[in-house]
Amino acid sequence: MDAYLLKKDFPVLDDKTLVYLDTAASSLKPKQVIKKLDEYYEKYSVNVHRGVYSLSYVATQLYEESRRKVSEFINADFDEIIFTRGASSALNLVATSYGLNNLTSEDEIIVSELEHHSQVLPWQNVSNITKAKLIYVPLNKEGRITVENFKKVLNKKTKVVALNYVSNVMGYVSPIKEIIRLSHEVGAVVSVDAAQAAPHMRIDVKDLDCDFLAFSGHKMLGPTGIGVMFGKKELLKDMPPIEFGGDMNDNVNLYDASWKDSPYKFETGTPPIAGAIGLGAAIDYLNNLGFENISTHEKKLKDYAVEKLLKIEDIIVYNKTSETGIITFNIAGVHPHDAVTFFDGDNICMRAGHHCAQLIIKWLEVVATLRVSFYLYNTIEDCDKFIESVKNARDFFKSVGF
Amino acid sequence: MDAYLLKKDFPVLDDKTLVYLDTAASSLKPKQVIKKLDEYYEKYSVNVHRGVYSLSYVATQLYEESRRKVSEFINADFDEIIFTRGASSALNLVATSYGLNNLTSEDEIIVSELEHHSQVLPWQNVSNITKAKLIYVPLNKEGRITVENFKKVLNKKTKVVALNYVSNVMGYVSPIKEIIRLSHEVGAVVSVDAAQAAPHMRIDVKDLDCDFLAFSGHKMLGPTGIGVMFGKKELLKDMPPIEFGGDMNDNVNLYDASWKDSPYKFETGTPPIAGAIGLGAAIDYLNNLGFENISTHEKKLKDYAVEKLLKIEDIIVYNKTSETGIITFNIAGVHPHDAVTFFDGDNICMRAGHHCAQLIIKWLEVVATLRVSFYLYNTIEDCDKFIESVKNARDFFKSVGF
Amino acid sequence: MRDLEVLYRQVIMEHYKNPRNKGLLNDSTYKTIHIKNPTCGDDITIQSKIEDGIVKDVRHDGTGCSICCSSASVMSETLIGKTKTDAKNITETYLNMLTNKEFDESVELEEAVVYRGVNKFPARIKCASIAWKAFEGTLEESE
Amino acid sequence: MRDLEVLYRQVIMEHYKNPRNKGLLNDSTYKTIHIKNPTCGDDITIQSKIEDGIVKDVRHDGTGCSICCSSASVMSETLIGKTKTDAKNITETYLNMLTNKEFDESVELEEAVVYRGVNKFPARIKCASIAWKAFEGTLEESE
Ligand SMILES: Cc1ncc(COP(=O)(O)O)c(C=O)c1O
Ligand SMILES: Cc1ncc(COP(=O)(O)O)c(C=O)c1O
Repeated sequence: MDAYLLKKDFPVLDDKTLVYLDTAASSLKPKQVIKKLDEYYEKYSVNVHRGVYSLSYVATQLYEESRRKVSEFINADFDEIIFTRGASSALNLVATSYGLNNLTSEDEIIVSELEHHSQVLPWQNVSNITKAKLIYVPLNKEGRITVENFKKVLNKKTKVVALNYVSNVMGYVSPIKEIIRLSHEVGAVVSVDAAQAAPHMRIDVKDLDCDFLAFSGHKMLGPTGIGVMFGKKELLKDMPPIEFGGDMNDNVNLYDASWKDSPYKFETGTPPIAGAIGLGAAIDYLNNLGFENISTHEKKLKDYAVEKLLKIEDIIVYNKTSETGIITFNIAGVHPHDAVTFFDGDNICMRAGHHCAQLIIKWLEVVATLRVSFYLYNTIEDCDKFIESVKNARDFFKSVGF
Repeated sequence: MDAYLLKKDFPVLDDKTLVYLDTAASSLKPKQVIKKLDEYYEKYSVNVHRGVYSLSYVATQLYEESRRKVSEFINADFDEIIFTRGASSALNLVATSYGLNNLTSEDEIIVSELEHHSQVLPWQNVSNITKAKLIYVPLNKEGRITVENFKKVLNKKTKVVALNYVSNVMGYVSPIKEIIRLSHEVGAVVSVDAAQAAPHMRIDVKDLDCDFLAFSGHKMLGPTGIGVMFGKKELLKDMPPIEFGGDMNDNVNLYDASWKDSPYKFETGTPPIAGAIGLGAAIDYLNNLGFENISTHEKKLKDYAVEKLLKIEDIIVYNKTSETGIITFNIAGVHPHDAVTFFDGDNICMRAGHHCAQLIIKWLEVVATLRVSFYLYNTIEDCDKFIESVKNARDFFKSVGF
Repeated sequence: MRDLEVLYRQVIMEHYKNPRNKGLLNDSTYKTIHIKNPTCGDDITIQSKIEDGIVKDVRHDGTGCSICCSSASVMSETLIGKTKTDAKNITETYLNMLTNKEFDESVELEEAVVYRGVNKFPARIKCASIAWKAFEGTLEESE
Repeated sequence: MRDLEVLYRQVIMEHYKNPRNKGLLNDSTYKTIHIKNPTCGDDITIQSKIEDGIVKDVRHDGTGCSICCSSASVMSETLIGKTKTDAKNITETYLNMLTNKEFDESVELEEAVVYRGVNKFPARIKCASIAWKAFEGTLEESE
């Protein structure tokens, strides 16, 4: 895998001075994906499932072919893949359809302070409504979810475990497979937030044996407006739809109606057709490179950058030991929003704030952090520019009196 | 407005033999919209609202600029526009957030058999859960919703009126403004399904005084995966979000959280950014042409085609008097799915089935119908080809023994 | 329109107009499966009665286009009297033929072979398969 | 980095390090408004006390970047002692200046004029405006 060559696939990087280090928020898109979107809009931009004419048949085939690609991508079955607006929508679907209909005040839901708001807030809502208790896994001193700590909160009352596969702030990989095994022993289902895992590592839902899993297209080279919810067939079968309307129903009468089987039961209305087709193209691109190459590359860049960062005075790195391409840090005494404007001046895109994960920011006892995240199109030169800019930023802010 | 010239804007119509008469299912997309999508993906394909760097600022400006365009498009205020996955999602949002939280078994909801499943099924669900009574406006003998019949079902118990602005099967324009006035007299709120109105006529939510209104991008030259829910500010203020997660919250604590104001309260996660930006471009395109020109053109084609159809033996037209570009019909004795394959052979795209509106199909006492719908890129030649094909189809099916 | 003409002129119209073995029985020795075609609303119910490894009877009812309804009728005629193994084999061969997959040309599909023409109309393949898929379902139920 | 340097070297750092009129009062004669910047989490509360058409006091508290926090401090110094009409006028002028709208250059913005440099950093305009927007809110409340 040659990142210098790959850069050419990403039109945003035609600006050679740009250093894009905000993939954890959204990835850039390769030409191959953009072309696929154009192809849909230029050649067969018609609706799916409904038309009996050829163009509509082609559109439907391509839409469903993407579902097949997604299913193979995570080793699921075809009808276990539900297309949603994004990971947030997918995680809400799990909580609303499964959570609201299966939990009572006797039950417990395990989450963590390491979750993105889109994983923790839907379950906070389920807890508010059903009175099931929300239980937080205590994080270890690095801010990790560990099997040891997980065991402390798991018990017979646990009905749902909702945790991340990879944290979008700390970049840690959770011991999710072991957590799932333990959860199943007490009869709990596990919903995995894989928004930061899907772009970076091979996911195998059969091997993990997870019950639900969610991710977004736009973080893995795909278009905006498309996400995926995986659910085990047996679970989906008994779950009610949460949106009602065209295409998801079977027979409609004045006062009652029946639904199609999964996945269609959960996909009402005209779906994000172009989005799904574009996601299929993104998966092709990733498969072509291979996840082993991608994650090795990211890890190399991250280790390189962390090593250099640690040598700069006044730099605080919060996740030195992380296994993925995310670095969360601060310049001592400088508010991250001040800092990020400096980096922007050097045409380096990075994130400052709470990263939609206020609980871990509070846990870190800071107001906000800076975050960079490396991906397949980043190079050692990007790292060097970044490190140089960090040094200059530190010097600048000290010089003006921070 | 010159439809011959406009055809050049639509790449799908590069196939000169193609006659696209299925706009009511989904419209074709002009180059201008596709270009705008490419521009987002090629120049600033980053996340919105979150980044403090320039690219993200540009993306956010463009995303929010589209919201402004949509608000002006229907004469709403900026913060009354919520982006959704589509009209179906928007109509579900109204029913779930407003309906489930405001209705009781004492209340009544007025709908009609002329509704698309995406308007009637969400309220069937609200009725099932809240036990509010679902009441159907009796249709007149043409299959229309009339003010007279509406008055028969409106009463002090009516809390919600959920009807279409334009029917996707009959093409009738509902007397929605008068219905809204009457509904407000008894204190009911009105949710308007404008999925078939937005592409074809000027909508003015202030003039209509409607409480909610929904439509989709893909039916009005825009991308798939984007829709709009309009709600009056005062109503949105008191409505709870139905999806929880990133970007919609204010302060997040372990066991509680607070929300942003509308519209952000209802838009969790990374939004369909490209979709919203593309919808803005579609609105520019439509504004440029002017709705008066568009609807005059459609009506002309439709009247021309109906007149010719009525002269063909064995053709049954179900909506002769409709005011818009939709014709719903059958060839006597021929199942619409058999017929549509014939038309497909002539490269004419049209729809056969129940059009996600089984109730009106049952009301018509048929198993299914054929439907053609005209739009700005259709011409008299398209009509002629269509009519010719209808004649040939009729002859063919008779000849083989139907 | 040549392809369409070939398709319709043959067996299809005859069985569409005069369906054989139509109408369901209220008989618990029959296995019943109901399938809908989500795309277009075709709706078919198939019943089969297997006794001593022989397909004793096949019944059908429903609404749909000519391809859908006729194929149910043709299927019933083709399969009644066959051994269960043969019936299974014919069904599999027929479905492979429809979807342009490799299929065993030596298997005798009888009149059902005319549906080969449907593969010129990919959007209609489902119409020609749902009756047979439903029959497959009844076989599984009887196991 | 010239633009950034110019911006920070001036008034901003001085007020960021030594904020004037900081800390809220528990006094019902003050109107209080709390605003957050949804983009970046800046969080500021402004109090104002208007008496006899005069801005008697302005208080502020919160967390945020240097631009956000300093601008609250600068604002308090600029507005205390002004008539309500002048304060309103200054606020409007300031906000127009920030967003590159036309503004009345004859209005004396005093130290607040340094925030003109923020318009080189469009993503930070909100940081420089929320304190002033909150002040506007307190004026509306006092009407
Ligand atoms: C009248 C009407 N309402 C609602 C919808 C649903 O729109 P969408 O499929 O874009 O969600 C449609 C389109 O099929 C429609 O015609
Ligand atoms: C860990 C994690 N979960 C969920 C999400 C939500 O994804 P989206 O914004 O695409 O809905 C994100 C992205 O922000 C994330 O990083």
